[in-house]
Amino acid sequence: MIDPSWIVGLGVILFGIGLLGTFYHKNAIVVLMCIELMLNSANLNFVAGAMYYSDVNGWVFTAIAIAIAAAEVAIGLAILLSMYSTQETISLEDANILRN
Amino acid sequence: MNSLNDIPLDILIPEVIMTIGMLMMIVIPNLGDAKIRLPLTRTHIPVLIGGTRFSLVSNPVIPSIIAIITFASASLMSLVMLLENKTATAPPIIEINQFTSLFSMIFTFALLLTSISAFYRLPSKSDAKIPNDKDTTASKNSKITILMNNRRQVDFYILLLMVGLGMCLVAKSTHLFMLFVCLELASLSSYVLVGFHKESQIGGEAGTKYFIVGSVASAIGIYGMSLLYLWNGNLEIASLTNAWQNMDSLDPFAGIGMGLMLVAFGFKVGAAPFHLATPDAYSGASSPVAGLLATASKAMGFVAMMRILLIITMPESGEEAYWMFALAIISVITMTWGNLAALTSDNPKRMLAYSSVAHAGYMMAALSAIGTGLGDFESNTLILTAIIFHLTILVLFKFGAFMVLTLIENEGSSHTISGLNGLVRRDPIIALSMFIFMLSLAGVPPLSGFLSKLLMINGIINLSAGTGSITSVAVFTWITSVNMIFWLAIAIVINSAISLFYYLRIGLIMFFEDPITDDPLDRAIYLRLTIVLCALLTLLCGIGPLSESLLGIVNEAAQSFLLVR
Amino acid sequence: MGQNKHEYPLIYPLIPLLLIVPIMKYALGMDSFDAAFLIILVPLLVFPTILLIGQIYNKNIMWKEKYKEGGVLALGALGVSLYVAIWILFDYLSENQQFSHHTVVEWFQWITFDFLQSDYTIHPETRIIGVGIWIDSISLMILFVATFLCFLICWFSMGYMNTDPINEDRNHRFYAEFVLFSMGMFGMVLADSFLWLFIFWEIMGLCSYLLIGFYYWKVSAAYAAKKAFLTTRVGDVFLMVGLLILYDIYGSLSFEVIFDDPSTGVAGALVESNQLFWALLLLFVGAVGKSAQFPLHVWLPDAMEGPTPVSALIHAATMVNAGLYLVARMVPFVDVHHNGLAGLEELGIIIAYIGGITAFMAASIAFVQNDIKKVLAYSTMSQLAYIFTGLGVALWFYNTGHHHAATIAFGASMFHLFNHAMAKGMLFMASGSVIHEVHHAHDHIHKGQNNNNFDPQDMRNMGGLASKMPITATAMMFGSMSIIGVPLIGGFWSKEGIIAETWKAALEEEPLMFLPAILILATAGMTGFYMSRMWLMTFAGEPKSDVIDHVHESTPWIREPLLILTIITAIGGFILSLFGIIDFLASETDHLKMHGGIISSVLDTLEHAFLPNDMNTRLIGWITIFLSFIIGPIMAARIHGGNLKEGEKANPLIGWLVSLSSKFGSQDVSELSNSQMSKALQNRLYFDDMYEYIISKSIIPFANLSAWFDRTIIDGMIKQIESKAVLGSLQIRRVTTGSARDYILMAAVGTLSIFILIWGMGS
Amino acid sequence: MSLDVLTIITITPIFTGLILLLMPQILPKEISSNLVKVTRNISMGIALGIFVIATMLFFGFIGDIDWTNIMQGNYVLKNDPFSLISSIGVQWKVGTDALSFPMIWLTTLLIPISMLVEWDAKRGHLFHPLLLIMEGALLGVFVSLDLFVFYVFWELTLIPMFLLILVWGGNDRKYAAMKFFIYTFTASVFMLIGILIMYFHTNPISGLGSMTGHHFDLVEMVAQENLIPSEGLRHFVWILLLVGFATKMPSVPVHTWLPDAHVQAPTAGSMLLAGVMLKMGAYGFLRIAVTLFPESTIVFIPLLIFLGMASLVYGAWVCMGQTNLKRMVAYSSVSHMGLIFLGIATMQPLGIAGALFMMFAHGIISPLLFAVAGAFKHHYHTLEIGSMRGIAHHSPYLSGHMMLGWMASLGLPLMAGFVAEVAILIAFWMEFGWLVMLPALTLVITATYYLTSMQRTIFESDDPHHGILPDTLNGEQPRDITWHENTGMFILGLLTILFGIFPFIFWDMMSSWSTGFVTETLVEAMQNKDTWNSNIDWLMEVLK
Repeated sequence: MIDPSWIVGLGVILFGIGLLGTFYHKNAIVVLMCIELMLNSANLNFVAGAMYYSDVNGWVFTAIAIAIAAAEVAIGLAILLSMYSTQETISLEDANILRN
Repeated sequence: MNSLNDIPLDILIPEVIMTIGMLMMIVIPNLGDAKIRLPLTRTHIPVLIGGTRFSLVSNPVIPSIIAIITFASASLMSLVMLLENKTATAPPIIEINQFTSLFSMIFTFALLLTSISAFYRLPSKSDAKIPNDKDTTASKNSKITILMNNRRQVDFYILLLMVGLGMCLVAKSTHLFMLFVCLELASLSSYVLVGFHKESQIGGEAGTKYFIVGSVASAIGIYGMSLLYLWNGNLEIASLTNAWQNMDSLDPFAGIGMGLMLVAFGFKVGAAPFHLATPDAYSGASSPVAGLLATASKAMGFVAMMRILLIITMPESGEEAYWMFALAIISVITMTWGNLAALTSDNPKRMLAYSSVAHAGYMMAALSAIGTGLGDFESNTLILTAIIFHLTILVLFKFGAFMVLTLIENEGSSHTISGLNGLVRRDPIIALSMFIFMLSLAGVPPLSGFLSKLLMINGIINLSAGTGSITSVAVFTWITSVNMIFWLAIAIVINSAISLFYYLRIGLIMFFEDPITDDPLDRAIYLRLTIVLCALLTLLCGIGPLSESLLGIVNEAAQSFLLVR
Repeated sequence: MGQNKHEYPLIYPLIPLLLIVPIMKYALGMDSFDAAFLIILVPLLVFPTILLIGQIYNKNIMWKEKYKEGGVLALGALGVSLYVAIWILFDYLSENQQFSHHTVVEWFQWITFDFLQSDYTIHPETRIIGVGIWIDSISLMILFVATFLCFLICWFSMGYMNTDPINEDRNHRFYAEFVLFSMGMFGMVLADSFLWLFIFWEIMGLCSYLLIGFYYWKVSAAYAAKKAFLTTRVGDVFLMVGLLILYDIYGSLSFEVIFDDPSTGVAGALVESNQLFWALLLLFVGAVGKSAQFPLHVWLPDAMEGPTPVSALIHAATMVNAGLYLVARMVPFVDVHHNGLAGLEELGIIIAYIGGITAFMAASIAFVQNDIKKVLAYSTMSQLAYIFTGLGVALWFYNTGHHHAATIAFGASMFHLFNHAMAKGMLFMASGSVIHEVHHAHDHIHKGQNNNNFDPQDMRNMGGLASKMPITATAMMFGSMSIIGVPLIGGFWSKEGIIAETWKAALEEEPLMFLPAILILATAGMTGFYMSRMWLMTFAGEPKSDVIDHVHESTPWIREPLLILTIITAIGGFILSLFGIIDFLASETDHLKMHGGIISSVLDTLEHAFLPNDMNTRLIGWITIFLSFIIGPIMAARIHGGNLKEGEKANPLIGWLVSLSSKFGSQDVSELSNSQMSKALQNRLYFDDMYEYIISKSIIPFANLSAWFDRTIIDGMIKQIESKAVLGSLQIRRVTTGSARDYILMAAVGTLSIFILIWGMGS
Repeated sequence: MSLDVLTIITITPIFTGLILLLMPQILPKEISSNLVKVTRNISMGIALGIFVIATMLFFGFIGDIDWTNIMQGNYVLKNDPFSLISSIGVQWKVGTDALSFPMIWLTTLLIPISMLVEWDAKRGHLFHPLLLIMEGALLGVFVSLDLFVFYVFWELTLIPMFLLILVWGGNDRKYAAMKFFIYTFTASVFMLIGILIMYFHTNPISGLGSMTGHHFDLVEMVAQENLIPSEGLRHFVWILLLVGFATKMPSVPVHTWLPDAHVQAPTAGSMLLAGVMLKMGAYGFLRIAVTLFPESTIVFIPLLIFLGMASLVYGAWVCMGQTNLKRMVAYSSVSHMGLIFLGIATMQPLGIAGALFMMFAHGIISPLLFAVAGAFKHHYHTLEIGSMRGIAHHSPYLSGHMMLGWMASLGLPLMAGFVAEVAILIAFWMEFGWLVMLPALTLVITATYYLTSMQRTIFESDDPHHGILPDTLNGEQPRDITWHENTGMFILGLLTILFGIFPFIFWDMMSSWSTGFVTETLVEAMQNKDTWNSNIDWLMEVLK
């Protein structure tokens, strides 16, 4: 059995990578992936908590969070697609008609 | 554990109505004469789904009518529940009291307004034709637009219903995870709504930005929540509250988790510096959606925020909440940023977005006043009343302004302020209503915006003015001895003064610039009526019996919210 | 112009007004002083009447012909005032009346208020500032002078103003303002408190402004009007502060309260002489402004821009006398015999100095004036300065306890006021007559085209008018004689007293008085010169321009006032002296009556005048007579005298005088008149230039600076806030770059700072 | 709710105004285009009716009130208060006394006159109803005894005035209107904070403030002992209130909104602005700041004197540097308003009565000034001093009114302004001695700028039969002023003189009120405050 604190530590690292990635990368898809990383780090925490507290809720939270992430990705890709169809870019840097 | 039977469905009437509405939205437009042949027979049994649609339901107006009816009845039922003081709990996830009913009413009412405006913003025409080769490009395009609008009616209103469902449940959840899930439901649907006009460049872009930033914020929030889970092992609000109060010193998991959740909700309410995507989203979205974001979505964020700040992390009376200082600073930054940025905005929607940022700042200032722990239950209730009252009437005048913009938007552009040029000459009543909305936003008496702002300043002063040294004989000794929360009141006042500039500028433009076109505005009769109704309510809620009763309701709601602890 | 003889019937409708006094006296049983309100009220009501009717019926023939554009109404109003004034005068003088030393009638309470004492209790008595009238010998005399002269000048104006085409359709304004002006003077004289004195005083200031600026289109007139108002306003402000001090001392401004016992102030407190001194000094500054004394004299010569009747009104009948009246009212404060305060000698000395300096200065400037009205203006200044000197001396005497000397000086000063007013009123009207006729003649010749800049007021264009205008010439002669102080005529009887008493003070008591004494003595001689010069330049010698041949004394309404005033000037002084006017004016007696028989009084009076017991006085008297009567006129005759043109004949008296003037030889003064001194005098000793310079270098730049400061600094700060806000707005909007990455970055930074804030504050 | 007259005169104009405003929008076009005349007649009728009511109140025909005998702290014509927002203690409570009644009368007087002066205003169907709303708002400020309602009316006056400037103003009206609104609004929100602090120190009254336990009732606040316990806070609140009131008055250095607003405002607008709106500041200051915090007032007397002097003297100097007629008149208002502070600073019944009378007198004179300036602008299309000369020829009536107004404003006796000036100066001398030279000498400056402006407008045409016409007339001959302008100015001029000769008509009630005010409110504070005298000594020290 792995000590939950390792899991939490991994979660922190993942979260950090994800967060840094969100504003480091231009490509919206990559950013989306980074967000997934962040969500997964939260999932890791839930898992760790569930293990630590032996609480079944934690697993449920994880499952639902994954569902949310899936929905998010679905919606996100759809929106990105619609942007791509009009602006022909998915770079977050270049899409700046709306500003100031 | 609880079984489904323990959840009394009659207290979830608004949600049930909305669910039914959703089902109807899916079913009714698809009713047709489709028949299914019984296998091996020649009997065709009508299944009613699919096939050539009945002429009655093939009308593209149907979804919007369903939405309007749904929201109207949900709103009405919320009101009824509110007036009946219906309270119930379904531990651990749902609780119903006046507070939740009030907010369901706010949300559903805002959504009702959204649907009414969208009825004209996304016009559906039953006589849509397919473009053929003879058409010119322009007429081809318009035909395509009409077709497209007809086709996506259902999508739009279903998304609206989902937003409504999510929001109403946010207000009712007593479980943090439940709250978050519902919040995500509302948020995700609203991302789509923002980017709904995918044929336009800005629609897609606004959707993308709002989605990306929002997702990051919710990811942060979920992460924060997971930290809380690690800390407590239970995400029920009551349990968290209990744990928080029994905590000797601030646990880093708890502290950081709460802080991160605050960020997520801060994004929802549009607090600086998490608000940056808001103006882009508002200006990219259609006006009804922007109005929805500015009122209901913000209110939802505040509900969540209040749950965290005022229920979970609120210390015993007399102690200062750990977030007080941070929130106070953020509130000042938020209101100043919002007002300053709105000052020179040429896009009315952006301007309104910034203004809603500023309003968030005011409300956060009031929240942080509760955080000082100076007040007793009474005075905390008063401040909370002010905030809830503000959120309530904000639906009237902020949405009112967006409804006026909807009218303008229909004829082309609401992206520059010149769209409002000379509105008074084209349509005096609409212009007058807009002026009333602007004045109310600015907080000019006797409009309701003034009353709410007054109540907020009131609450802050109530808490802080007593803290100054009683024995001081000079102004300066008093000033140095007063709690710093007092200066929040001054900050609000100065910010209101700055905000006058841009609110009045709208008035100026409506009254004095020459209109770009002399054509009358859209007829949009129900929208007009709604606008005028909103203006009237804005006026009536400022002073007199209506404001009195509204205040009473809000006050009870605030009490019921705070009594949870 | 034209058919003049038929104009007198116009005033027939006014005749029923004569019934007013009998009706009031017998039918209503009123006392004269109860009717005094009419003196003020009637003009006050007639003022708007004329103005309104005039404005509405302007250019109406009937209004023009029958009412002389309001002249008749004005005349009626002033007639009523005069009539009631005379009634009061008679009542006062007749012995069977209830008049005590003075009389007060309270009309209404203007304002009432309570007073918080220094122990934080309200004074039990409510203080009242009321309105009423106060009559004593001084006010009666001045009231008579004012009503009488106003009436006559109004009469004169109907000839002077209505025949000048330039005034057509504007005369109603003139008459209305004229009446209001008169009302101001009457009110001021009758006022029973210093406050109301001040109020009417200011009304006069307003009217002088309006009347001096009557020819509104003339830049010089507008300027002069403004100058007059502002200069007097400077004095008035000080006067007002003086009133405030007085009020603080006595808790009231009414004469009755103050004069009852000037040494005790409010609630029986003893008055500090120092404080009172400042109060009176400030009052005097006001008087200086109003009576055009150095250094606030600059407005008076410019005031000649108004029509001539206005000059007469301001200089003789009304405004300038106000200052004298105010100073005369100071007597009870300093009269140590009647509860006055000791220790106010400096006040008298200051007044005398101001008087002396002004007298000399004005007389010297008058030497070089060529404008007939300007000469008269400076003569007014100079003569008023005489009176001021006399009053100063009187105040000094009163304060040092020399009661008898004080009475004489005071009485003489007041009497000089009377004489001067009569003479000067007449002189101005006479000069008006001259100007008017010369102007007409010029118009007649040049058909109304004034292309050669002919100035009908310039004496260098006149000469030899004695034969053309006999009545005017005679009147002017007597007027000048009165001003000069020719023995037995008018001003002689008063001027002697002033000079003698000043010298007495200087010689016997106070060496400081020497300067005013010497100055006014010198001025006596100078008066002789410049008045003679004026008369001679105008009437004697050969005509200096072609228009003189066409001059006729034909305008109606002009001669009567001249005649009446000639008689009064010629013999009035002597007769009133016979009746002991000086004692009467000094409030020593309540009645005018001769002591003993006619012959003995005449002899007494003459002896008193020419051979007084006191050696010093006698010496001074004769020196004065010598200087003013012999030296001055002869010098003038040597320069300007000369016979009339061949064939012109004047009436015997004037003819003799003209021929006499040619007997002293002639003297060329062109060198002198080109000297620096003369230039300086012609430029009024550069006072105007200096004031102008100071104002243009101090007040106007400072005002512009203030305006700039307000616009740029105070309002600029607001604008800065605004522009800075806009700048800040643009800056802060740039943070919203449009790039979602930046938004996330900002959010992350925000998250971090939240934690820093939370834990930073927590630790 | 019983039928009380103050409520009626406040509510009627607002509602009729609103109805008249909205009527043309609702009715069909054919009817509404003919409505202008009807609208203005109705407006005028209502305004006159209210004026008649106010006058009858004054003479005692209604209510039978002895105006000179209202004790301080008592109010007449009180209504039966009923709550508007009872949960926070807002109620409709009205009443008047000798402090507010002259202002009420003045308002009811000025509204019909300003309607008359701009009888032919463009878009009259909006103009006159707006004035009616204005009237209601102004009256509301003066009658309300509930600070919340007071504040609401206080801000409500801004809106019609804002629109008046905006719609009917001059070329730079947008800037002026914005500045006016934002400037005064900003100041008054500070006042609002002051009011709220007071509000939270009120003791609960049964039936009011069910939610907060506090109330806005001014009368109760005055009656409450020791409303705010901390003296420092009292001073602070006093200063907050002062910020609001001084800006409205306006006092230097927060006066710069006034010239801009006036120059751009239509004639009727500036008449009301100068005539009544400025008085709201002084009224509020006396009614709230001084009444509730007499001790603070006494402590801050040097500040008051400084503000008053600054407004008076500096305002006059700035006046002299102006080239625009209306700007000059506007600054003269600043200058005259300074006298009010000086009058209050004396703490003498006479001084305070003088200040009250100043409010009243200035309320009659300054509309006259602005009516003249407005007519000048209207007929000669310019406001530059010196561009149009010789009005005396072209428009004798206008020049007459101008002369009268200017003279009244520079403090000529027998006109209303003089009474106030004399009263204030007497009281000022009694308290502060030689300091009075400053206001006194300012009278000369005042005279100078007024006379100079007259010299360059009425006089100096260089020709008896022509004026010097400004370029803005493009060579046309100027018209004489219209009958309605003439009548309006005439009435004002007449009243100026009437109250100059017979000031006791209103003076008596003001005087007895001030006596009561001093004895009831100030004396105790003065006794408590030894610093009163030491303050003055301190001031004297500084001046030496």
